Amino acid sequence: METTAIDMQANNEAIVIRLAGDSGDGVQLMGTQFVASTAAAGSDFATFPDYPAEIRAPAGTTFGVSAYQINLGAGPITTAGDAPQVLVAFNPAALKVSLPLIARNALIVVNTDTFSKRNLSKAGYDEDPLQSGELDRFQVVAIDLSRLTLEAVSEFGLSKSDAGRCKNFYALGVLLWMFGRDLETIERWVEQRFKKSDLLKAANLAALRAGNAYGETAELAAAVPQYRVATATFEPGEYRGIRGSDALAFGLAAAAELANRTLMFCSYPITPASPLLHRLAQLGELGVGVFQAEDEIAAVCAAIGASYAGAIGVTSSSGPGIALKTEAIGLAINAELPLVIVNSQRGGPSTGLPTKTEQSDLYQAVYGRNADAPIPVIAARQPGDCFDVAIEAVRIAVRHMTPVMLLSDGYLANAAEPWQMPNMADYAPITSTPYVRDDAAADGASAAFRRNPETLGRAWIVPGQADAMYRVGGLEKDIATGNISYDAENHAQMSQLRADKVDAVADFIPEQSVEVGGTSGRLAVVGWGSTYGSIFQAVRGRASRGVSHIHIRYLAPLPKNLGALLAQFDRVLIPEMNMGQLATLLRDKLGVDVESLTKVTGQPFMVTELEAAIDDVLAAIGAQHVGTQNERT
Amino acid sequence: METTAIDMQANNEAIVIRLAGDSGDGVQLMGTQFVASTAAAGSDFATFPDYPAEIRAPAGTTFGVSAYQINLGAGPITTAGDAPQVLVAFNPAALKVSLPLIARNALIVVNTDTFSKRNLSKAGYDEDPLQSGELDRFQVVAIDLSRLTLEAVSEFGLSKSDAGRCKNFYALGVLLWMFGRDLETIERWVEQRFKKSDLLKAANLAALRAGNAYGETAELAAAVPQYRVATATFEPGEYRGIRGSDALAFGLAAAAELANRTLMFCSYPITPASPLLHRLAQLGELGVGVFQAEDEIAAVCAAIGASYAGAIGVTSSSGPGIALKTEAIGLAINAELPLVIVNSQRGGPSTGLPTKTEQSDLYQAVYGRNADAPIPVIAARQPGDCFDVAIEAVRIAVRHMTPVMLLSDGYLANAAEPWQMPNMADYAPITSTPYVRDDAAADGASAAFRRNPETLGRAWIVPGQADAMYRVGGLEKDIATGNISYDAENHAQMSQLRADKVDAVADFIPEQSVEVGGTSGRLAVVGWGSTYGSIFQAVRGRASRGVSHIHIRYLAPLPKNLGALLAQFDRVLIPEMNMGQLATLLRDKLGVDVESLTKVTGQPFMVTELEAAIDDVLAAIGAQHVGTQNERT
Amino acid sequence: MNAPEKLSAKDYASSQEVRWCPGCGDYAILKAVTQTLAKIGARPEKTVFISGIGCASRFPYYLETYGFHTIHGRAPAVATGVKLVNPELDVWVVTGDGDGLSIGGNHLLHTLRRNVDVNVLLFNNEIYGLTKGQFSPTSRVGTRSPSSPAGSIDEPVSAGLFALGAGARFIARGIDTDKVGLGDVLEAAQAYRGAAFVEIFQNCIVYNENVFAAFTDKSVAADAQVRVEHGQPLIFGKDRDKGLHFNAGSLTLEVIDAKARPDDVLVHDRTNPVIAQLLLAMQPPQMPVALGVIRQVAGTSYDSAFVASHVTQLARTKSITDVLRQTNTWRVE
Amino acid sequence: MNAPEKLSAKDYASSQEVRWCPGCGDYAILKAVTQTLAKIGARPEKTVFISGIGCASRFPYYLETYGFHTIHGRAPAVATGVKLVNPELDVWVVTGDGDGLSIGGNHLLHTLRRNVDVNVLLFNNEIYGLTKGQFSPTSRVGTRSPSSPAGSIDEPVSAGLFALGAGARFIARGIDTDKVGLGDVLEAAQAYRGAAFVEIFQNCIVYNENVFAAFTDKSVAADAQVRVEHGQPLIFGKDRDKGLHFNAGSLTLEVIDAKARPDDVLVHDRTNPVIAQLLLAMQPPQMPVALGVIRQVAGTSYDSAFVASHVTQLARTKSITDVLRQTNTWRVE
Ligand SMILES: Cc1ncc(C[n+]2csc(CCOP(=O)(O)OP(=O)(O)O)c2C)c(N)n1
Ligand SMILES: Cc1ncc(C[n+]2csc(CCOP(=O)(O)OP(=O)(O)O)c2C)c(N)n1
Ligand code: SF4
Ligand code: SF4
Ligand SMILES: [Mg+2]
Ligand SMILES: [Mg+2]
Repeated sequence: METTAIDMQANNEAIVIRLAGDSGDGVQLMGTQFVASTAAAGSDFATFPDYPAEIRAPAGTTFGVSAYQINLGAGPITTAGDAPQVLVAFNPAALKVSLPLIARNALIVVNTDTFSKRNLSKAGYDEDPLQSGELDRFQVVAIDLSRLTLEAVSEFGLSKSDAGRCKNFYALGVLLWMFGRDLETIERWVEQRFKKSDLLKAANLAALRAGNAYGETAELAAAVPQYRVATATFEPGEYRGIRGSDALAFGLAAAAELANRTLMFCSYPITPASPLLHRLAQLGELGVGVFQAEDEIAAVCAAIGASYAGAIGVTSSSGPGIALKTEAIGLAINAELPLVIVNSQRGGPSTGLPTKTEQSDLYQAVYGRNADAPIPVIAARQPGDCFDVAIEAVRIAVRHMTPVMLLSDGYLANAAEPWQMPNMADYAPITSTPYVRDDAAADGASAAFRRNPETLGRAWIVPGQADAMYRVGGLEKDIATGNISYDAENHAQMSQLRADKVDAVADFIPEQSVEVGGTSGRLAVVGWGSTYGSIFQAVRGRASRGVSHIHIRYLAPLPKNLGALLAQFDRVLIPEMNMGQLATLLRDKLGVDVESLTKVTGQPFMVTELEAAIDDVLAAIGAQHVGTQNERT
Repeated sequence: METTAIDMQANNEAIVIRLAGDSGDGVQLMGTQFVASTAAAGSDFATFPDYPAEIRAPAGTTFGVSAYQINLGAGPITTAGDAPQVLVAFNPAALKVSLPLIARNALIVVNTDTFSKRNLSKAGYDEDPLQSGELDRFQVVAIDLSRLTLEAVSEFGLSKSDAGRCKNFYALGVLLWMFGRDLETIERWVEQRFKKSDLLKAANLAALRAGNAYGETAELAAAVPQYRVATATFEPGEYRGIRGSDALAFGLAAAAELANRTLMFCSYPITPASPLLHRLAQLGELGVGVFQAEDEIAAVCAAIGASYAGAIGVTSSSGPGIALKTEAIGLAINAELPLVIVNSQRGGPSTGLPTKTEQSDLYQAVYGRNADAPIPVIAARQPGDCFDVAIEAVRIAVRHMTPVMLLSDGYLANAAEPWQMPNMADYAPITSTPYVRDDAAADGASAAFRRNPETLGRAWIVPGQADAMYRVGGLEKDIATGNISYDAENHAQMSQLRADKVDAVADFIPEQSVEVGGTSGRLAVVGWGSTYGSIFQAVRGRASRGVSHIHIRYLAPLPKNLGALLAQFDRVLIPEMNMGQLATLLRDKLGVDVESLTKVTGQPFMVTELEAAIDDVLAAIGAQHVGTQNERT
Repeated sequence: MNAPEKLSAKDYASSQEVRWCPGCGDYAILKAVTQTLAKIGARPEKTVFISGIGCASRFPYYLETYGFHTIHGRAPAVATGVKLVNPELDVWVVTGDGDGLSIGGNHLLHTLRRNVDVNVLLFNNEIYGLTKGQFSPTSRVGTRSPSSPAGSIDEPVSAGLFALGAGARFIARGIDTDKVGLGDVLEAAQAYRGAAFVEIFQNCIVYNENVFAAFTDKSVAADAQVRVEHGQPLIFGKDRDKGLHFNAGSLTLEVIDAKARPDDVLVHDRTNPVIAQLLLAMQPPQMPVALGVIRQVAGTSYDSAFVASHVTQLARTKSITDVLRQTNTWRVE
Repeated sequence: MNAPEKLSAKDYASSQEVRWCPGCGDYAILKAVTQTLAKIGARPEKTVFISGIGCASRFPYYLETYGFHTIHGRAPAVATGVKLVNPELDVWVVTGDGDGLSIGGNHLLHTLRRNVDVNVLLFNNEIYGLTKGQFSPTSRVGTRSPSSPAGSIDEPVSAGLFALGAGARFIARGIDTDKVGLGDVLEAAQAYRGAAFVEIFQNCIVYNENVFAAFTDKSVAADAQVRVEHGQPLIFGKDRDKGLHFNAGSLTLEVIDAKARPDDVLVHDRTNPVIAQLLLAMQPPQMPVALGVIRQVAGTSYDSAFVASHVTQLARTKSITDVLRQTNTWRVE
């Protein structure tokens, strides 16, 4: 097979790259380093790792493929991209699983050394695809990556396996050349990372440089264009890359700082919620306590105990674990205690698809408890946004003395993007209803049930406070004293209070804004959560045709103006990674007529899928009417 | 105080009686015996016991009052009645808690012997209400019940406490006289009940007869009218009285008989679900196994295991316990196993009001699981109806191989009514998709995942079956083999299958009918569950004014014609004992505009409350339009 | 500040009307607890009673301390959360045989093995009281109840042996109406740093009356109970003439004549797990029931270890602003 | 009907590709299980493997028997339901240290105390494998993991002592790669009527490699393991020169020179709870680790008692039509 040169566009607004290999190939590391260089080069980016479902599948199998996808270019980049234009495949299995995903005329870099008979058959290839013509429509750059790497590091006398492990840096060197990047950022990182082993440091640097040099040589330069990727115009400021679960962890810690209380995070491991646990376990210096409980029920109950004792109690899980917590959430509602429940959603039902993303726990969040048990629900939309949403969740919980459900998902948990550092001075302190002891009252108990008439949050009195001892629990309680009450009228009042409290949140949240497009028009594309990026991209080009993107952060209660806003559009389309749950919510709460666009494959929406769906709707309603233009991008 | 004679109507279409006393006063027994005589006399009836929340509160306290309410007369009697016209109060506490409930001019029979200073103060009376004039607007019949009973049984030489315990029979004797009943039914029962103790038999009979004679004497006859209560026109047939939880137990056992399988009932005690457990524990001869598990999770899991092994697996609880079961229900969905989950709803959230009724777990039933996890939901409306609904639940579960949620509530669990014996020949056998082994298939596993294209139910293959071994679990499974599948397209197909399966149920259930009134009109009053009786009564008198009563048994999926039916009405009013949950469901599924009438006091609706609400709506929409009349009562 | 005034038992009673059945053993336990609180001079505002659901679990409402009546079986988990945040609080968990050993068995297990510094009072009445009398995991085989009309078939769990298997370091037992014995046990439990597990035999007069009569009845108590004391021979009986002897051949306990063979009487060692196992397994009528502190071994309490395991002992020593910058950052001008 | 043909170990393997990490101890256990099934001539259609969630719990997918991969921690409860309906089935529960002792501790407790006739295989790798390596309830204090970067502080639970405290009547132990020893234990467990609890030390090569090396490593095994056999002296060591001696003074076990003091070596009695407790508590390096059937006492299995406790042994002897009439009825003409 010959490397076929295909004309490629050398100036790119944005480009999508996918790195794929065995778990042992160091693909994730290669990806994050390429991103570091991307950040240094001033492009916007979004990334998403695609881990295998198995812990460590046998080498060479398709189910053992680990991948990393990067979308980079001029901003705003809001998704990890649809169809990669560049694929780096470390072995036949990686090629096999990636081919259906990549662009028609993508450039494929393959490590030919791995295309042995054994590996081909492990990947399920009867014929060598490098020979069979199957790749003809792509531009293939075949590199003897393993051999070249071994040569490049031979002088260091590493064991064969250690030497082989440098091949991700060799490949990275090639990739950096393709994108015209200098090696400096990466070199600094390698020096830092391997500072304990001069040998490994030298070998990896050598591999990196050799790969880069390989690109420079005639061998490659003839066949492959060097990509020039546009840089983004960021707001001035200080930036870092951030992964959704890290932003969530930092946000929770920041909220505790704003409230000047300990953050007590009580959890039980579960995919894809565990990264949040792992990150918070490293934040002790921020006054974060982490308790790994025996199960999800114990986790939520310990968090409730922590809140009862005056800390910010937070618990986290994904769908099946949240299901187990629902009984205890009712207790926090009844006891009027702050509590944040983070749900990193995954594919379901039941154990479902733990490593795949989905946004199908909205029903559970809004309606999923016994009895009338409303709680506020808010959702994060992008990795960096997780930070603010976490602060908001804690703020609502403390202000209104209520459990709050925060929805994230498997995509957000692992996706990363550049993020402007927050200025903590911009955030108001987080406070609760103050303690006032009415000396006239017969006992101290009633002090705990004085409520702020606007927030309906009660005073957060904690054990240790003298003269305000109170008793509280899961039985219906007297509205003024917290004592058990079987009184019919009291129950009606308390039920109303619980409903009003959640409604009261709407008085404190911003009105619903429009992300892209006008405040009226032909079609509102309404989303929530991690579909933000794809919807944003899809609508961006269509704002002039009367299409707007509205993205809901506050799902319960909904922003007060949302109904009126949606009424300004002829049609409402709701793309969701579930069977239509937000659609239910909007019909219920606003009585609006909506159309659902559902995707339940465990995969995020592609921008092109959304574009097609929007175009279909536009075609159906005809091309006449165009609403007010009020672009906000 | 003097007994004041008030003119009372001596001929009653229906009359409501309330018996109230200490837990030790035998009020419940007296009530059931009065009902037995009512049945024998040919009146329709409905009863509801009102137990104290405490197990055994101190004697004489208001929170220790146990009551029993009976509504009897010409049919259809569908509720235990609003305001009792006759009250029998065994002590001051019973009087105190009952007064706010009874009709303006009710007749009150009090046991004056208990009106001691001590008892009055325990009940919170500063003054003796028999003296204070507080009862002037009622007709009071003051009887020295304790003393008279002691006298009546003195000849038997019982201990004072044993003798005192006969006073419920003395009071029953009085009551039977007031209603012109002969003593025969009760005498037979006493003989049967006390067949092991001649002494107790004789004493209770003596008390009963003495009470009856007391009525006959001038002492009472002058002051009190004898009530003549209308008899009902029942369909010819064999009848018995039935309590909701008993009907549910019998229905489940009947369903197992129709399916010719063992019923395996796995539960954990909780109020008000326990009576179902207790009753089923007595039905061993019907092939019913009862397993009391260590908690609700174990209970539902054992039921799933039982279904997996070929029995009808049933689990039961109330709201908080159902919350704990939700994760496992997802497993049954994924594994496509039949399972019936009975929820006897109670006041909430959290532990809430365990002994009070509410219908606030509809959200939980329909939406309350992680992920897209739809299941059929059906609700019982009246005590006897529980029998048929139980059979329906099992039928749907087995036909479609799905978990089914059956909603009952605290009111239904304890309420009783006359019930025509079912003819089991009228019920079709319950069958599942048959096992077909395709010898061409590579392994037997796929036999388990052959689905009936109409029901989408898979073959219910159970361990022990040779050559059809299959593996299944909570991970997403291959649509054809049940093996683990991470495939995107397969997940989309399975998600659709799960949705379609629940939708398919709609092809097998009857169309929505109208209970009272026409199929179009000014106002549809739409209910579900145990509000049936009150809505029925309230609408009955208003059918001619364009009001209809529609009562939904199948809540998920809704009957196919429901949307079209509701569209025939100008307005839709939804009375619910919650904050508006069916309203959500109808807005979601049908996009209809509805009004909620909510009551969250732990008490059923009064007929008068509903009448007033309906009249308000009628007044609001004006008196012009009257829909097609098509009375069905 | 003034020295806190000395409170009497009455001062620890809340204004709530106590609503157990007349004659219920819970009343006596409530009294023993308030007396113990008074005796040790507990500060009401530093004292927290946390319970699950059941008759026993109504306990917190009746005390003028902080009280949290949580959900069925979960009190140990809630209590753990409280202690993590404030190890200074004196936290008591009140639970029943159903609450603590049926639905809540897992949390009890983990709270005991972690050695969280709480005092767990398990009111064992061998029945589900609040839900009207179904058999519980401690009910004896053959217990007839609404859910086991033909008699229960489940082999009961022994609360004490379960706790031992869970790794509990403090295990004690008392009887509801045994004021002195129960008081001593409560005091010892409160003084112990770590998870103190106390099983209290409690008479449910309505659903399981006299189920413990075989060893609690006055007429038999002396011969059917052995009150253990660390370092003392295990002697009991009206005339203190009975002793527990360890038969090294069969590795079992036997009752011997303590007066005839005083040297053969086993001396209680609350740190020895074999003794704990043997004592906890004893059942009437063959053997006396062991009461008092059966096991007590020192250990690190979880809450103190928890605080210590956090780099800054849960103090906020850095700001989020700093921590966010502990990575590659770049400036856009 | 024909006599069922004899199946080989291979016949019990399903067509599913096994997907544990290369080198995982689970492979060896899978092999031991299929070999045991072949040896005992298990009928695949009468054999059911039920698991929770975790690496261990993928087990059922790899066997050509009935298999149910349920939810995290609940396999014992599902298995109980299966046995209630069909006590004839040979039901195996496969669980991990997280699945069985963390979230699932309560169900394990109750399944053991009820003595449900299932064979519970608990793969103990002292880590949460599937969720990528957090410490588990059997992890030793100080285990560094993503959720315990400074080392875990939780005192671990001993699977064996927990089972003993739960009232388990059959407790055994094996090592993943110890084909013979594990095979024997599996066979004994399968033969036992009642709940057979088997702890298998399993090496998680990715997250907890060699955590059991102190007693499983070939170089130390003979001196660090004692294979117990009912009625046989507890002797071990490369030269079978070490013996376990029960010190009746301190009530503890000691290692003595078995050759010098053969009569002082304790003879294993699998019915004695003291011996079980002592053996299960032994930890390396001071003491050898006990392997084999440590406890076995006969008892009624729950499922048979369950059937027997139902008046008609779960047979339908009456029709609903009759039963509905066992009360006051009346006719309306
Ligand atoms: C989740 C849940 N399941 C079941 C119940 C019902 N319930 C309340 S208390 C109880 C058992 C009480 O028994 P125990 O703990 O022994 O306490 P006792 O009443 O005997 O003191 C049960 C089953 C509940 N409240 N919540
Ligand atoms: C309800 C629920 N909580 C948490 C999880 C995540 N989870 C899956 S397996 C597992 C622990 C596995 O540990 P173990 O049982 O020791 O098995 P191993 O993987 O080590 O074999 C956890 C926490 C889950 N699937 N479901
Ligand atoms: S039911 Fe039993 S335990 Fe409960 S309050 Fe009454 S006597 Fe006490
Ligand atoms: S993570 Fe550990 S236990 Fe799980 S498969 Fe890999 S080696 Fe085995
Ligand atoms: Mg109890
Ligand atoms: Mg493990």
